[in-house]
Amino acid sequence: MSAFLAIVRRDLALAFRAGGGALQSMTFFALAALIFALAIGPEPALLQGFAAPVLWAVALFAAVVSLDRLFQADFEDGSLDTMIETAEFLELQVLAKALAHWLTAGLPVIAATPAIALLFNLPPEGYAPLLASLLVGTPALSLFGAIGAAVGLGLRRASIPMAILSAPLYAPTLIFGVNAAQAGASGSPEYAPSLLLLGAISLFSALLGPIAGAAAIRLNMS
Amino acid sequence: MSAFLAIVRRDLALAFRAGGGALQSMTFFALAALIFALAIGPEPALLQGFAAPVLWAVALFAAVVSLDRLFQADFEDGSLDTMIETAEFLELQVLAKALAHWLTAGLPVIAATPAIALLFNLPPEGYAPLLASLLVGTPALSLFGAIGAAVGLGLRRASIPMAILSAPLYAPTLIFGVNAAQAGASGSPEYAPSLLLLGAISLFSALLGPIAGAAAIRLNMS
Amino acid sequence: MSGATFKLQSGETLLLKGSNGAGKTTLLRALAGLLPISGGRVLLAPAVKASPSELRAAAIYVGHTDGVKSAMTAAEHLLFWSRLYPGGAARIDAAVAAFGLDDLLKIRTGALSAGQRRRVALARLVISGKPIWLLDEPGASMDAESNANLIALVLAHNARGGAAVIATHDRIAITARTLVVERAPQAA
Amino acid sequence: MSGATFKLQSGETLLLKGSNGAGKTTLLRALAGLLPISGGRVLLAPAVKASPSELRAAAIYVGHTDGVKSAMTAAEHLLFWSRLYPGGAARIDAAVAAFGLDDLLKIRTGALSAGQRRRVALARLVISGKPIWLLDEPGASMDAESNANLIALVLAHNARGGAAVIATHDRIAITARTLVVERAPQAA
Amino acid sequence: MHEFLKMGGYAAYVWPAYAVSVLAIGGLGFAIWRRGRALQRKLKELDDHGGAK
Amino acid sequence: MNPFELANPDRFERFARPIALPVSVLAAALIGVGLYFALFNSPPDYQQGETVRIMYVHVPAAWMALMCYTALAVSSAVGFIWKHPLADVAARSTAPIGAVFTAVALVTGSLWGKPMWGAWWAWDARLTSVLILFFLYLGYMTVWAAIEDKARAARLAAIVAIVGFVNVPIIKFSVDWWNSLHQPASVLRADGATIDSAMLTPLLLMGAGYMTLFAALLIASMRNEIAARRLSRLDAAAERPISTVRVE
Ligand code: HEM
Ligand SMILES: Nc1ncnc2c1ncn2[C@@H]1O[C@H](COP(=O)(O)OP(=O)(O)OP(=O)(O)O)[C@@H](O)[C@H]1O
Ligand SMILES: Nc1ncnc2c1ncn2[C@@H]1O[C@H](COP(=O)(O)OP(=O)(O)OP(=O)(O)O)[C@@H](O)[C@H]1O
Ligand SMILES: [Mg+2]
Ligand SMILES: [Mg+2]
Repeated sequence: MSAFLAIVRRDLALAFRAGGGALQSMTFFALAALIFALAIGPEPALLQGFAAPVLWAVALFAAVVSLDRLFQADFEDGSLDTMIETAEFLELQVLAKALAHWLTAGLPVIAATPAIALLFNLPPEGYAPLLASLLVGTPALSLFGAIGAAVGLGLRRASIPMAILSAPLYAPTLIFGVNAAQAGASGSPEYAPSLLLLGAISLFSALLGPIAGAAAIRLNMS
Repeated sequence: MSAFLAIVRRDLALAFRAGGGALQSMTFFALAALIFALAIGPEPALLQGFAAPVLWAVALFAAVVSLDRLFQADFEDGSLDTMIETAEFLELQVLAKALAHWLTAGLPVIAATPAIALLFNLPPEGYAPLLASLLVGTPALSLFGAIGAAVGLGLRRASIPMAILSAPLYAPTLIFGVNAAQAGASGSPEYAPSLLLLGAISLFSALLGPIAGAAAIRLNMS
Repeated sequence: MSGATFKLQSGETLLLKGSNGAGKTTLLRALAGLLPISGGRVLLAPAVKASPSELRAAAIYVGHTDGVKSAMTAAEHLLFWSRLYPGGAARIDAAVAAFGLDDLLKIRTGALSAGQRRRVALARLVISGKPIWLLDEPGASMDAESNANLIALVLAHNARGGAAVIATHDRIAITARTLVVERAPQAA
Repeated sequence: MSGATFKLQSGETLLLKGSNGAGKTTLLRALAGLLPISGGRVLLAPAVKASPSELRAAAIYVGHTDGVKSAMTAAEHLLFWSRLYPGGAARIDAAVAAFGLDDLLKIRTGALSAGQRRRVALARLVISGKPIWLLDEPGASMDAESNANLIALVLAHNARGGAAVIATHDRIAITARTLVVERAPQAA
Repeated sequence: MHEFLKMGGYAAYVWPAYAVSVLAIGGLGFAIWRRGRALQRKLKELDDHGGAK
Repeated sequence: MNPFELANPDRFERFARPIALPVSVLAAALIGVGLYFALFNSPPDYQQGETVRIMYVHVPAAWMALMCYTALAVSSAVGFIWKHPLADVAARSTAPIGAVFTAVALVTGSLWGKPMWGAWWAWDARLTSVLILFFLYLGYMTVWAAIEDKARAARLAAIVAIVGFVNVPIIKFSVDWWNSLHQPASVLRADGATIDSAMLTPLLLMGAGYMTLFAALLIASMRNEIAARRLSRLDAAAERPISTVRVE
C-alpha cells in the first residue's frame, strides 16, 4: 500500500518537474479549446452545442497524448526493474501509475472545464452534467490507456501507435460521456442511465486496465 | 551541408524506430479526427463545416505534442554536445531538426488530410484550399515550436509548459490557416491574401526559429 | 547461454569475469528473475527450484542502467525506495551513512557527478535489505575511496550471511570464487 | 573551480585524477568549450586566448553520457558522425578497426553490452580527427583487453602529435603528468 | 442483359461492390496458396538435403 | 474427438490435409449458387431498388468481420490460458482473413451508403466501431510482426485480441443503443428474421459460403504457419547458446 502511494507521489513529482505536469495538460487543454472556439467562429448559438463534445474530445486527447510514454521512461532507465522486483502485485503498481496519470492529465482538465465552458457560453444548467460526466468518465481513459502503453513497451519497431489498441475502449467512453453531458443539459431522462453506464465503464476499466497492463509488462520485461 | 542532411536523416530514422514515425503521427492524426467526429456526432451537415478547423487543430496538436522533446533526448544522452561541438552554424542544425520534425509530424498529417476530409464529407471545392493552407502553414508550427523546445531545455523545474511560450506564435498561424481554408472553400476573395499572409508567417518563422532556438541552446548548454 | 552450473552459499561472494559482451549482465538479470531461464534451473536454498518471482523476492539487481531519475534529488530517491522495499524506511539512515550521501541529499541527481550518482543508485542495496545482491559493474566511475567503501560493505553483508554476485572488470580486493563467462564461438 | 593552471603540449597526455565530484568532468567540459570559463583563460598554441568556439573546433569530448542512441545500430552512428566531422567519412574504416566493431555494426546499440556500447561511443574519437581528445572515464565497464587497446590508441595519437586529457579513477599504463582535481572545502 | 448491367442506374455502386469483394477475398486466397507452395518447396529441399528432422 | 488432441501439429496436419480440398470446393459451390441468386434470381427492394444487391456481399462480409474477431479472441484466450500452441497458430492465421472481410464490409458498406444516405461515410457508432475493428486487426498483426521472439509475440498479441473483444458487442448492438443511420439487425435477431424470403435465400447462401470459405482459408494458412515454424526450427543456428559459464 505504501508502495502504491510512493509510486503515485513520485510520478506526480516527476510530472511537475518535467516541464509542467498538471499545468502542462491544463494549458494544453485550454489551448485546444481555444483553438476550437476560434475555429468554430463567433456564433454563440453554434458554440453552445459544442461545449460538451469539444471538451470531451480534448480531454481524451490530452490523455492519449501523454499515455504513450507512461512506462517508457521507467523501462529505459531501469527503474521499472525495481518496481517489478518489489511488486507483490504488479497490478497495484500499474493502477498507481494510471492514477498518477489521471491526476496529472485528467483532473486538471476537469478543473479547467468551467472556465472553458464559460468561453463556449454553455448554459448554466449544462455545467453540472458536463463536470459529472468528465469526473466519472475520464479515469477510464487513463486506465484503458495503460494497457496500450504496457503492450507498446515491447514493440520497438511498431509501425502503429498503441493508442490504436486502446481506441475501441476509448470510443464508448467518449460517446457515453458526451451523451450524458448533453442529456443532462437538455434535462432528458437519459441522463441518469448514461451516467451510470459511464460509471460502469470506469469500474470495468479499473479491473481490466491493471490486470491486462501488468500481464503485458511481465511479458515485455522477460 | 552534409551535416544538415545527416541530422535530418538521423532524426527521421529515430522517429521511425521509436514506434512509427510518419505512420505514427498519421494514425495519431486519423485517431484524433475520429475522436472529434465521434464527439460531434453523425449529422453530416454539421461535420462539413468542421473539416478545416478540426484538421488544422489536430495538425497543431500533433506538432505541439511532439515538439516538447525536440532537443530533450539529444540533451540528456549527450549527443547535443557533439552537435554543438561540430556546428559552425548551430542555426543550421536547429533548422535541420525543425525540418525533420515537420517531415515526421507535419507532412504525414497533410498526406492523411484528403482521406480524413472525405470522412468529414468536405465538399470537393474545399480540398485544394485546405491542403494549400496546411502545406504553407504547418512548417511555421515546427519552426516556432523549436524556440519553445530550446528554451525549455534549461528550465528543469519549469512548471510552465513550453506550449505556452510558443502559443502566441501558434495562434496567428492557426487562425490564418483556418481562414484561408474556409475562404477558399467558400470561394471568397479573402482566399489569396490570407494564404499570402500565411506564407509570410512561415518565412518569418524560418528566420526567427533557428536564430532564437540556437541562441537559447547556447545559453542552456553553458 | 549454457553451462551455468554453480552454487552460491549464503555469506559468500561470487565474482563474474568475462570480456565485454560475454553475457555477465544477461546472467545477472536471469538470476534476478528479470529474464526467463530457458532450460537450466536456479535453486534457492536446499534444492528448491526458484521461480522468477521467488528470485525477485530474494535478490536485488543494480545494473548499468541505474534507475536514477535526473529530475529527483537523492533524498527523494531514498524515500521512494524505502516505500517500495518493505521495512526500508528503517534503513534510510544506514544507507546515507554507508555511501556518505549526507551533503548530496538535496541536489538533483542530474547535477551530480557520475560517481556520486552511482553511489545514490547503490544506496538501494542497503535500503532493500535483501539477502542476495547482484551487482553489475558497481565500481564504474567511482573513485578508489568509494570503491574500498563498497567492498567493505559487501564483506559486512557477507558477514551478516548475505550473498553477492559481482560482475566487474577491474580486479577488486575480495577473495572469492570467480565465474568466468565466455562468449561461445558464433557461426558468423 | 580555481587554480587550474597547466600546460598541454601537442603530443602529450595529461591524466586527471580526483575524487568523485571533485570537478574533473566540469574541467573537461570547460576545456571542450561546452562550459563558459569564469575567470582564467585557456591558451591555444603560443599564448592565443581561445574562445569556446575555437576550443570546440580543436577538441572532442567523450563523456559519461556517451551520445549513443539505443535505437540506432553502430554502423548508423559511425555514418552519422562521419557526416558531422569534416572528412570523417575517410576515417570510418580506421574507427571500426581501432575498436573492433566489425561484428557489432549491424546490432541496435540498445542490445549491446555496456562495454561494447562504450567502444561505439569512443569510435567517435577516430572519426573526428581532432587534435585534442578529452576523455571522461573512457575505460568505464570496458574489459582489460579493450582498455589496453584504447591506451595504445591514445599513445599512437600522441605519436601523431595529438594531445589528450583523460579523467579516470583506475590507474592506467600511461606515463604522463597527472593533474589532481580536488573539491574545494565547502562551507557546508 | 443491358438492363441487368445498368442495375437500375446504380451500376456505379453495385458492380464495384461485387468487384471489390471478389478481388479482395480472391486475392487473399491466392496469397495464402502461394505462400503455402513456397514453404512446401523449402521444406522439401531441407528434407532432401537430409536437413534435421 | 477432443480438440486438444490437435495440439500436436502433426496430428493437426493429418486431420487437415484430407478435408482441405473438399471444404474449398464446398465454399466455391455455395458462393457460386449464392451469387446466381443474388444477381439473377432475387427481386429489387421496393425502396432501395437494385442497390439492395449490395447487401448480398456486404452483410455476409460484415458478419464474418465480427465472427472472425470472435474466433480470434477465443483462440487467443485458449492459447494464453492453456499455453496451447495450435491456438496461437489459429489466432495468428485468423487475423489477416478477418481484416480482409472487415475491409470488404467497409468498402461495400460505403458503396451502399452513397446512394442510400447520400454520403460515403457517416460518423455513426456502428460504422466507426467497424473502422476501429479494422484498426484492431492491423494492431494485432503489427504486434506479431514487431516482436522477434514468437512465444512472447503470441502472448502479447493475445492480450491485444482479448482486450479488443469489447468492440464486438458494441458493433453488434450499436444500432440499438445509438440512434444510427444504419439498418437494425433484420436477420440475426431474437424474434426471427424480418426480411422477405426471396432476399433471405441468397443472403443465407452467401453467408454460408463466406463461412465455409473462411474455414478453408483458415486451414490453409494454419498449415502454412506450422510449416513456417518447422522451417525456422530446422535451421540449427538458433539453438547454439550465446555464452558459456565456467567456475574457477
Ligand atoms: C461503411 C459503411 C457500413 C458499415 C461499416 C456496415 C457495417 C455492418 C455490420 C458490422 C453489419 C453486421 C451487423 C450484425 O451482424 O448485426 C451490417 C449489417 C447490415 N448492413 Fe451495414 N454497414 C455499412 C453500410 C450499410 C449501408 C449503407 C446499408 C444499407 C443502406 C447497410 C445495410 C446493412 C444491412 C441490411 C445489414 C444486415 C442487418 C442484419 O440483418 O443483421 N449497411 N453492416
Ligand atoms: N537482440 C540482440 N541481438 C544481438 N545480440 C544481442 C542481443 N541481445 C544481446 N545480445 C548480445 O548478447 C551479449 C549480452 O551481453 P551482456 O550485456 O550480458 O555482456 P556483459 O558480459 O554484461 O558485457 P559488459 O561487460 O560489456 O557489460 C552481447 O554480446 C550482446 O551483443
Ligand atoms: N547545479 C548544481 N548544484 C549543486 N552542485 C552541483 C551542481 N552542478 C554541479 N555540482 C557539483 O559540482 C561537482 C561537479 O562534479 P564533476 O562531475 O565535475 O565531478 P567529477 O570529478 O567528474 O566526478 P566523477 O569522477 O564522479 O565523474 C559535483 O560535486 C556536483 O555535485
Ligand atoms: Mg554488462
Ligand atoms: Mg565525471
